[in-house]
Amino acid sequence: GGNPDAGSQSGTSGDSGSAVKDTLVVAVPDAPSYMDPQVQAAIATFRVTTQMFDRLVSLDNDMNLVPGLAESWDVIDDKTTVFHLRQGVKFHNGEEMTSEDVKYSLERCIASSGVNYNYLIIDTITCDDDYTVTITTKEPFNALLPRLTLDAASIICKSADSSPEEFNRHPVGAGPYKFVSWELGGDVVLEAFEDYYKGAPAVKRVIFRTIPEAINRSIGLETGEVDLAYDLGITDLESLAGNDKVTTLTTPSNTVWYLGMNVQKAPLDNVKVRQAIAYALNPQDYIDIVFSGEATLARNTMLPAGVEGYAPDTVTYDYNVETAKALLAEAGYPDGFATTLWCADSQVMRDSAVVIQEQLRQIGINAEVKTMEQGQYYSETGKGEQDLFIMSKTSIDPDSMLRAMYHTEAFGLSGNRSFWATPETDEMMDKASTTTDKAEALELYKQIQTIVAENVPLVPIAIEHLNAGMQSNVKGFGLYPGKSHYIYGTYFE
Amino acid sequence: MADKNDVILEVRNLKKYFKSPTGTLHAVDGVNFSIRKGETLGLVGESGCGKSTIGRLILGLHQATSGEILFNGRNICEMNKKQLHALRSDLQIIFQDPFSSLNPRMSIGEIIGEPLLIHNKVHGKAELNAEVARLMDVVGLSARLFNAYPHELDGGRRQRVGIARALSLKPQFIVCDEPVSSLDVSIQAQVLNLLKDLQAEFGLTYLFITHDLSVVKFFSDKIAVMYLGQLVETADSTELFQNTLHPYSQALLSAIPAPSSRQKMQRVKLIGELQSPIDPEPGCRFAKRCLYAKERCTGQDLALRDFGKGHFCACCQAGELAGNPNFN
Amino acid sequence: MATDVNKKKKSQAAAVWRRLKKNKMAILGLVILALIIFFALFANFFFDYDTMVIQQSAALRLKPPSAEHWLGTDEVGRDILARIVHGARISLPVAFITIAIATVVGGLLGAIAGYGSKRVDNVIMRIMDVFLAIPSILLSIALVAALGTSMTNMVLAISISNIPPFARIVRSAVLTIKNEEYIEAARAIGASDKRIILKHILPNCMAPIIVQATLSIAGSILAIASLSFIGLGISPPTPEWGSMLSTGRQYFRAAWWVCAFPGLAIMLTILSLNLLGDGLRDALDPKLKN
Amino acid sequence: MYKFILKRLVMLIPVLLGVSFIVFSILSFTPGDPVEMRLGENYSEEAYNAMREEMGLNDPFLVRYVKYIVDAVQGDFGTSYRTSNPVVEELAARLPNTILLSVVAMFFAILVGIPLGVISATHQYSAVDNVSMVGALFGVSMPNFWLGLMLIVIFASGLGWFPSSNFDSWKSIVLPAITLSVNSLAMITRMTRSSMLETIRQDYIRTARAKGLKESVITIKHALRNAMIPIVTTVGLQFGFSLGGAVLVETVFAWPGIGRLLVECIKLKDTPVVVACVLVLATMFSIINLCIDILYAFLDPRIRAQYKTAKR
Amino acid sequence: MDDKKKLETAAPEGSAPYAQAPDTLLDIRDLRVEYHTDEDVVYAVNGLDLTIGKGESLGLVGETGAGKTTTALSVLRLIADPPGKIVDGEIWFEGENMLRAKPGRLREIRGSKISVIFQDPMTSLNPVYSVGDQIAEVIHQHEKCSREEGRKKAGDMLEMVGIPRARYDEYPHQFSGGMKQRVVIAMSIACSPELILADEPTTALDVTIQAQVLELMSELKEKLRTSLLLITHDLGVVAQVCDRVAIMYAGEIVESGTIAEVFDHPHHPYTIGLFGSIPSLDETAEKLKPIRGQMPDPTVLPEGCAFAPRCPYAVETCRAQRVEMTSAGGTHLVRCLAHQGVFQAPELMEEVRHGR
Ligand SMILES: Nc1ncnc2c1ncn2[C@@H]1O[C@H](COP(=O)(O)OP(=O)(O)OP(=O)(O)O)[C@@H](O)[C@H]1O
Ligand SMILES: Nc1ncnc2c1ncn2[C@@H]1O[C@H](COP(=O)(O)OP(=O)(O)OP(=O)(O)O)[C@@H](O)[C@H]1O
Ligand SMILES: [Mg+2]
Ligand SMILES: [Mg+2]
Repeated sequence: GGNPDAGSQSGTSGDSGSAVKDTLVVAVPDAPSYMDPQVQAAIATFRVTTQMFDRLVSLDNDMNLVPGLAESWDVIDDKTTVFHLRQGVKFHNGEEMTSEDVKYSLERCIASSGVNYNYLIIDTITCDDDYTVTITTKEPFNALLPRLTLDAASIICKSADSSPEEFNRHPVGAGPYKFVSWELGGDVVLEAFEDYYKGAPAVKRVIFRTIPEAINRSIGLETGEVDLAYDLGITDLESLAGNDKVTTLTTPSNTVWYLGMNVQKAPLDNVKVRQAIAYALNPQDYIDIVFSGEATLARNTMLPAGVEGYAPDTVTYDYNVETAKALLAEAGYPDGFATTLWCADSQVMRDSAVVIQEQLRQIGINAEVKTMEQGQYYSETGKGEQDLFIMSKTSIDPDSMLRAMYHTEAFGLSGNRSFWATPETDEMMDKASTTTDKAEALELYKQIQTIVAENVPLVPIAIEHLNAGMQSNVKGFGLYPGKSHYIYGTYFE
Repeated sequence: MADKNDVILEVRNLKKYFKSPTGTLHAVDGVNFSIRKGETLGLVGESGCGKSTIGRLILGLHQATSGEILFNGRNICEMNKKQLHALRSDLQIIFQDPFSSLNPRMSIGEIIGEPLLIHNKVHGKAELNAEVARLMDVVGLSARLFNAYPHELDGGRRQRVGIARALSLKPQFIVCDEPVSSLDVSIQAQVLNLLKDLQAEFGLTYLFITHDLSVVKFFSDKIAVMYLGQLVETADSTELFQNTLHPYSQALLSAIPAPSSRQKMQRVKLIGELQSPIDPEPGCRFAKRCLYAKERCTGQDLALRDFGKGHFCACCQAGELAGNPNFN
Repeated sequence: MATDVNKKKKSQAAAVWRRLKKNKMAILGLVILALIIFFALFANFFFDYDTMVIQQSAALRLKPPSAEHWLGTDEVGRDILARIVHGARISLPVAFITIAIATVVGGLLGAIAGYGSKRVDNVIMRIMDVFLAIPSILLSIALVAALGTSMTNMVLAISISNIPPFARIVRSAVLTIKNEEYIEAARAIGASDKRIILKHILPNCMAPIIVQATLSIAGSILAIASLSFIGLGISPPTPEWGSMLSTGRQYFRAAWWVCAFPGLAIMLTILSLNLLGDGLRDALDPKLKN
Repeated sequence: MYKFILKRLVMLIPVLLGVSFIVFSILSFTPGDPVEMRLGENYSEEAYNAMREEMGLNDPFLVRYVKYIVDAVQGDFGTSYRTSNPVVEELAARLPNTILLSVVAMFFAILVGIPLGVISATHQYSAVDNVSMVGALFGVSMPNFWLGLMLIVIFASGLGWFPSSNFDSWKSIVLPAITLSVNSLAMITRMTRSSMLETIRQDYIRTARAKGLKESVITIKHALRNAMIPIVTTVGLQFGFSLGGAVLVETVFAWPGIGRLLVECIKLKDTPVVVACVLVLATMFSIINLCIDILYAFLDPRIRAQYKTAKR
Repeated sequence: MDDKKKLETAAPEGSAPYAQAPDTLLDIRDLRVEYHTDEDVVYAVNGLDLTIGKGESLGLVGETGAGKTTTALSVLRLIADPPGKIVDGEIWFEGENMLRAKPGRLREIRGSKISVIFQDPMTSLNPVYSVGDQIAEVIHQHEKCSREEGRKKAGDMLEMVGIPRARYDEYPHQFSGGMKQRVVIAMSIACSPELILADEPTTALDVTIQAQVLELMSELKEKLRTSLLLITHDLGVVAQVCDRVAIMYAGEIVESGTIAEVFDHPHHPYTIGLFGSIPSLDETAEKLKPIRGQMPDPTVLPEGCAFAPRCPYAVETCRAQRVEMTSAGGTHLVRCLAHQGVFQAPELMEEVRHGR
């Protein structure tokens, strides 16, 4: 994908003299594990690959659906969509993109166990001619387009994929930047693709550099050794604000933090207990402490504010220790109880755990924090071993979010780690995703949000903000709520 | 030889070999001697010739490679643990270095009393303390040292502690492994006098190991001269000094500087230095350093030959050399 | 010395203490350590756990040192001094326990290797060699990461990585002492092997063991902090110095006190143990002293 | 001598087998599953099974271990569970960085530590001695990750003299190397001092002085050379520690070395990488120890003689 | 620093309390050395006077801790400081006060004019350099010569002490104790010194080797005509090698004279006790006559005569006042009140008259 209107900007101000830098050093917190976007859904990888691969359709930084490699598309029926590909699009190796590449890429994506969970709904992909592709889904499905904007749906060059290892080492896409080198654990170097169909990028060279410590990324910005840094420490943002050589950006993301409760385990199977917990949480304090105030209240829904169907405050649990205690007593736990609170070993999770643990302590719930490695955490919580757990979920469409959180079919690893679902809500969700009537869908989503808020299998707490800092001479960069920001469109002043 | 009944210790063809990275070390290589009750045998020789090893073998601290050690007619080499344990009451040792032979973490009273405890010779603490006090008195240690630690004592007193420990079990036989060589002359004299007194009082038998010939002459009834794991000459001490037969004994005797303004040293020259005891060649071990060495000295091992009056010598030329102007 | 007997009778321990007392640095170490232990023991008396150590307050976030909060507050508004004082209740016992385990197990292995037959020695020491070939911190990390982060696992991991050095030291001490003449003297009076080990060998290799133990406690504290620092520590909200540092480091630039003081606490503790260890080494082995 | 070296290298084999076995078992018999780690947040049962089969995790432990060793002997250390890259490549990308960091740090520690220790010893109780001993004490007691943070704040953030993380110029190694070297530097200084103090009390130093030699000659030619053995031992040990300590320092300074990789991989149960990493570290450590032993022989003819007799 | 003036004004020939040969080489006067340890002050040498003539060999005899080594080390100012301190005294060597010599000058003298042989040959050679090089080192230090010349000369020295030149490149550990001691001797004579300080050169050696080394030293002394200060606690060694002897007790000389004077008629009760302690090879005595008691604690020396507490003849006066050396005829000096006639000790006089 790419910023649809960035091309013109780069065209006008990209080459204003030889003094202007043309290498952009980007500091990222995690090293990518792959250069192939279809192995693993890992943000570290996507942050690089999104510069190299375009998708059929994209979302711009304001979450609007814009054409990508597909110039246009026709929705034939509730299961079939026809995409008209852009002609003359070149891959980095000079080959022209055809429908074969698209079919190949999407099938490859569906075959990849690490990323295919969003695409299993797709039934067939057919090449009608060189520039037309038809996609049919197994069931009626109205969220296909947003799914195709994800990085896993990147279009790769079929002929370059002789083997997964080879492709991982020499990825070839049709994005604005082409791959130059990748030092394991170190720099990834990309180079401008002059034949990019939206026009050559202004910045000729991009270096992604892994700097795990937030503080080091800030210092790198101050000392001028990086041009752009993602995910700065929030306290550092404040001090960087006073530095006129550095500018910072923040924007709400599509990532919602929540406190999950495994309803299969006592006493969390008791809705009163869950509600008590919801009342006991003080989200504002949570935000103040964990995000230094830099986050948005989730307002009892898992949908991020920018996403369709967002229905805040259908049911409210305003922070109230007394109500919480009363509910607990009603549920038969006047003195509280002991439980465990699981989290993965990341800064935000650990901080969240500490804060929530403390807030729960106020109503007598004694939660022992169990920290584990991320991978292990996801798999263990998928098995339903946990009691309380802290997690976040990013989504760009209501279906993927609500289905993953509340649908029976998503129990466990697929996302529903609270193991709460009712046939009623399941049906409502299925209906909402298949109807072509947008109003109906929105109404269904609102109802679902009300029901789940009443049952509180999880308490949405905060919508995370994204941030980045850059040298003041870096212009044109915007934050993409899905976290894998586009470099295309960025230029030096 | 002496009346068999009198003999308290007899060593027969005793051998002790050690394995070393470069070969087999013949520390003791076929030694024969016997000691009568109440007698002192002085064992002299250069450093590393195997004197201490003999002492340890007698105590059963080393396992002999071959040979017999008969103590009151019983072979120590074939004793089991229990018998050895019982033997300790009759057989004791005093070590050369009074500094390293006392456990620095134990008080004097504990050190002297330890054997009594181990062998259950006393009952109750009071009896133990009384016995220790008695022993301390015997060796001339003042009673207030009971709770002192070895490092607070000087060499002479420490050696007295070692002697008291050896005496505690009332042994018949004591191996004295250079008990005075690390002491100053005046202290040395005190300790030697003490050992002599104790012998007179308790009828002790000593194997007295030393490298100091003047001490050995003063102290011993009989002397055995050792060279590289073998005995080269044994005799009564006066006999040995008057009628030295072996060139090595001769050299040893002549090497003692006399503390007198009139008597100048007439040293018998030795060639080179002490040889390695590792894989020695057969024949006279001393031949390489001997002024009188002849062809016949090498090739075959030599046994001690009787020269009368209890005088034995292992030199194949013994007796013939008397005429040599350099000899005596 | 001959005239010493006129002076007061002294046991070995008293002599060591007397020498140690002369060493100003060692006493400084001892005093610091005693203070740390004192505050750790009576931590609840000074700072209530529930209200001061784990109670959070968004309003008090990252306040610099002041009269109320001598060392400032951390990212969730808890008093850093209180947490440091309570943190000692984790670091010290864990360190002491790990070293106790390592001393006993390592000491036993070392003693067996040193006193036993050549073959036993060989088997034990070759196994120790394998462990020694892995940098100890890595071994701890691997064990904790693999077993999961908990106090027990941490104790286990650090103990295991401390065993080989102890075994080595005790073994070499036993080997030297085994050849001392007083051991031979003990055998000559008929002492059993058990008596020789317990009464003669062990008391005499206490010096290197004590020194190694003191210095290893320091190492162990550092290891605990290191593990916590890379996120393998004790679970929150338990105050632990290393994890305080680790969580604090992202606020470090804006609020230096969140990292500076826990780090100083670690350093001070290790420093005191090092001072004491050095002093003990000198006091236990007068030879080493000039 | 060659025979000695050869013998030591042969002895390395059981040690490395032991090391690999330990690490392999730690990773195999503890909770956590590399497949889950790799699949991330959402995956299906089939995907899981397929990947497990693909990664060869369905074999019994011993079979996997033996397979790994057989392959490793042939130079194939497998592919990373995490990235599917050949382990050899993963290591090749980071190992030089760690070696560079450790070597620079040790070099610094040696170059500063030994002279400082010598001066302290020859000027016992002087101001230099006191200052360097107090400094060394702090150096020994300082957690290096904390020191790293301090240095970053002072020299990178505050003064801006040096970068705080991995960059290309020589400047970027300054802070991490200093951080990593501080403990070693302190240990080496202390060891040099005490070893020198011990040596300068030896009789042969008195002999040298009685010959009328200059103090500097006595110190360097006669004392230092004899004091070197424990110093060299310390240097060797410290090299080992610095390889371990690199884990933390690399984390603090974002140094793309083997230490950081290792921690990551242990957490992710990336067994091939971890085992290879630890093997490499253990080999390096053992080889350093061997070098130290060889150095002993150069320093001391008595040890040289021992090696020669051991040859027979 | 009031002793500074004293040191400067004192003339080399000064007013020693005893007659002094005109060809004195070394003259030690009123030497006092202390060791300041953590706990105590050890008074190692307390007002020691000693002279050695050119070509003369003097034996210095005394028990452990008497201060013999300290005295020898003081001559070349080799006392380790701390803890040792030369607190008072003068050491005149060829008209120069060694205690005031500049470091550079001191280094010139060390090894070339005065050399030392230490007690323990096992430890006094540097284990990491070849023996030849260690000998050559002292030659290069004091004489201008090329590498080859130095090497040749060092080889000569080795041969002189009876070690084949071929062993030049071997290391100390390859040598036996006696050979090492010979190397040390070779080193000490390499620059033809005027005075050799030999500190118990044979104590660590076996009897036969000891005899070889002593013989070698006597030979060299004859050949090179150097003076020798031979420190030992073995009266036999002194008798065999030295011209004169000085008996030392608790940091001071208690008796000195020619071998004949002292050995035939020892005057001082300590000397008499010393002779009584050694078993004689000639006569078979049933018992030895040891001195009772031990050396005094050097940190708290007795007030008066240091030997008084152990002396069978001592009277109150002995414990009260410091005793000076007085002549006992010829060059024989003794430090004893009984011999000064302060009190009557008929048994002592009997012993002395009887002699040995
Ligand atoms: N336990 C042992 N293992 C190996 N070799 C030994 C052992 N004990 C003694 N030896 C060797 O046996 C030889 C004789 O040693 P021993 O101690 O008996 O000599 P010694 O005559 O007592 O010498 P010294 O006068 O030095 O005490 C020496 O070469 C010594 O190195
Ligand atoms: N470095 C030192 N520190 C403290 N005391 C010392 C030191 N060196 C010697 N002394 C003490 O000084 C006194 C004289 O020692 P010195 O070595 O001169 O005696 P010595 O006559 O040479 O004895 P030995 O026969 O044992 O060699 C002794 O009491 C000794 O303990
Ligand atoms: Mg012996
Ligand atoms: Mg001396």
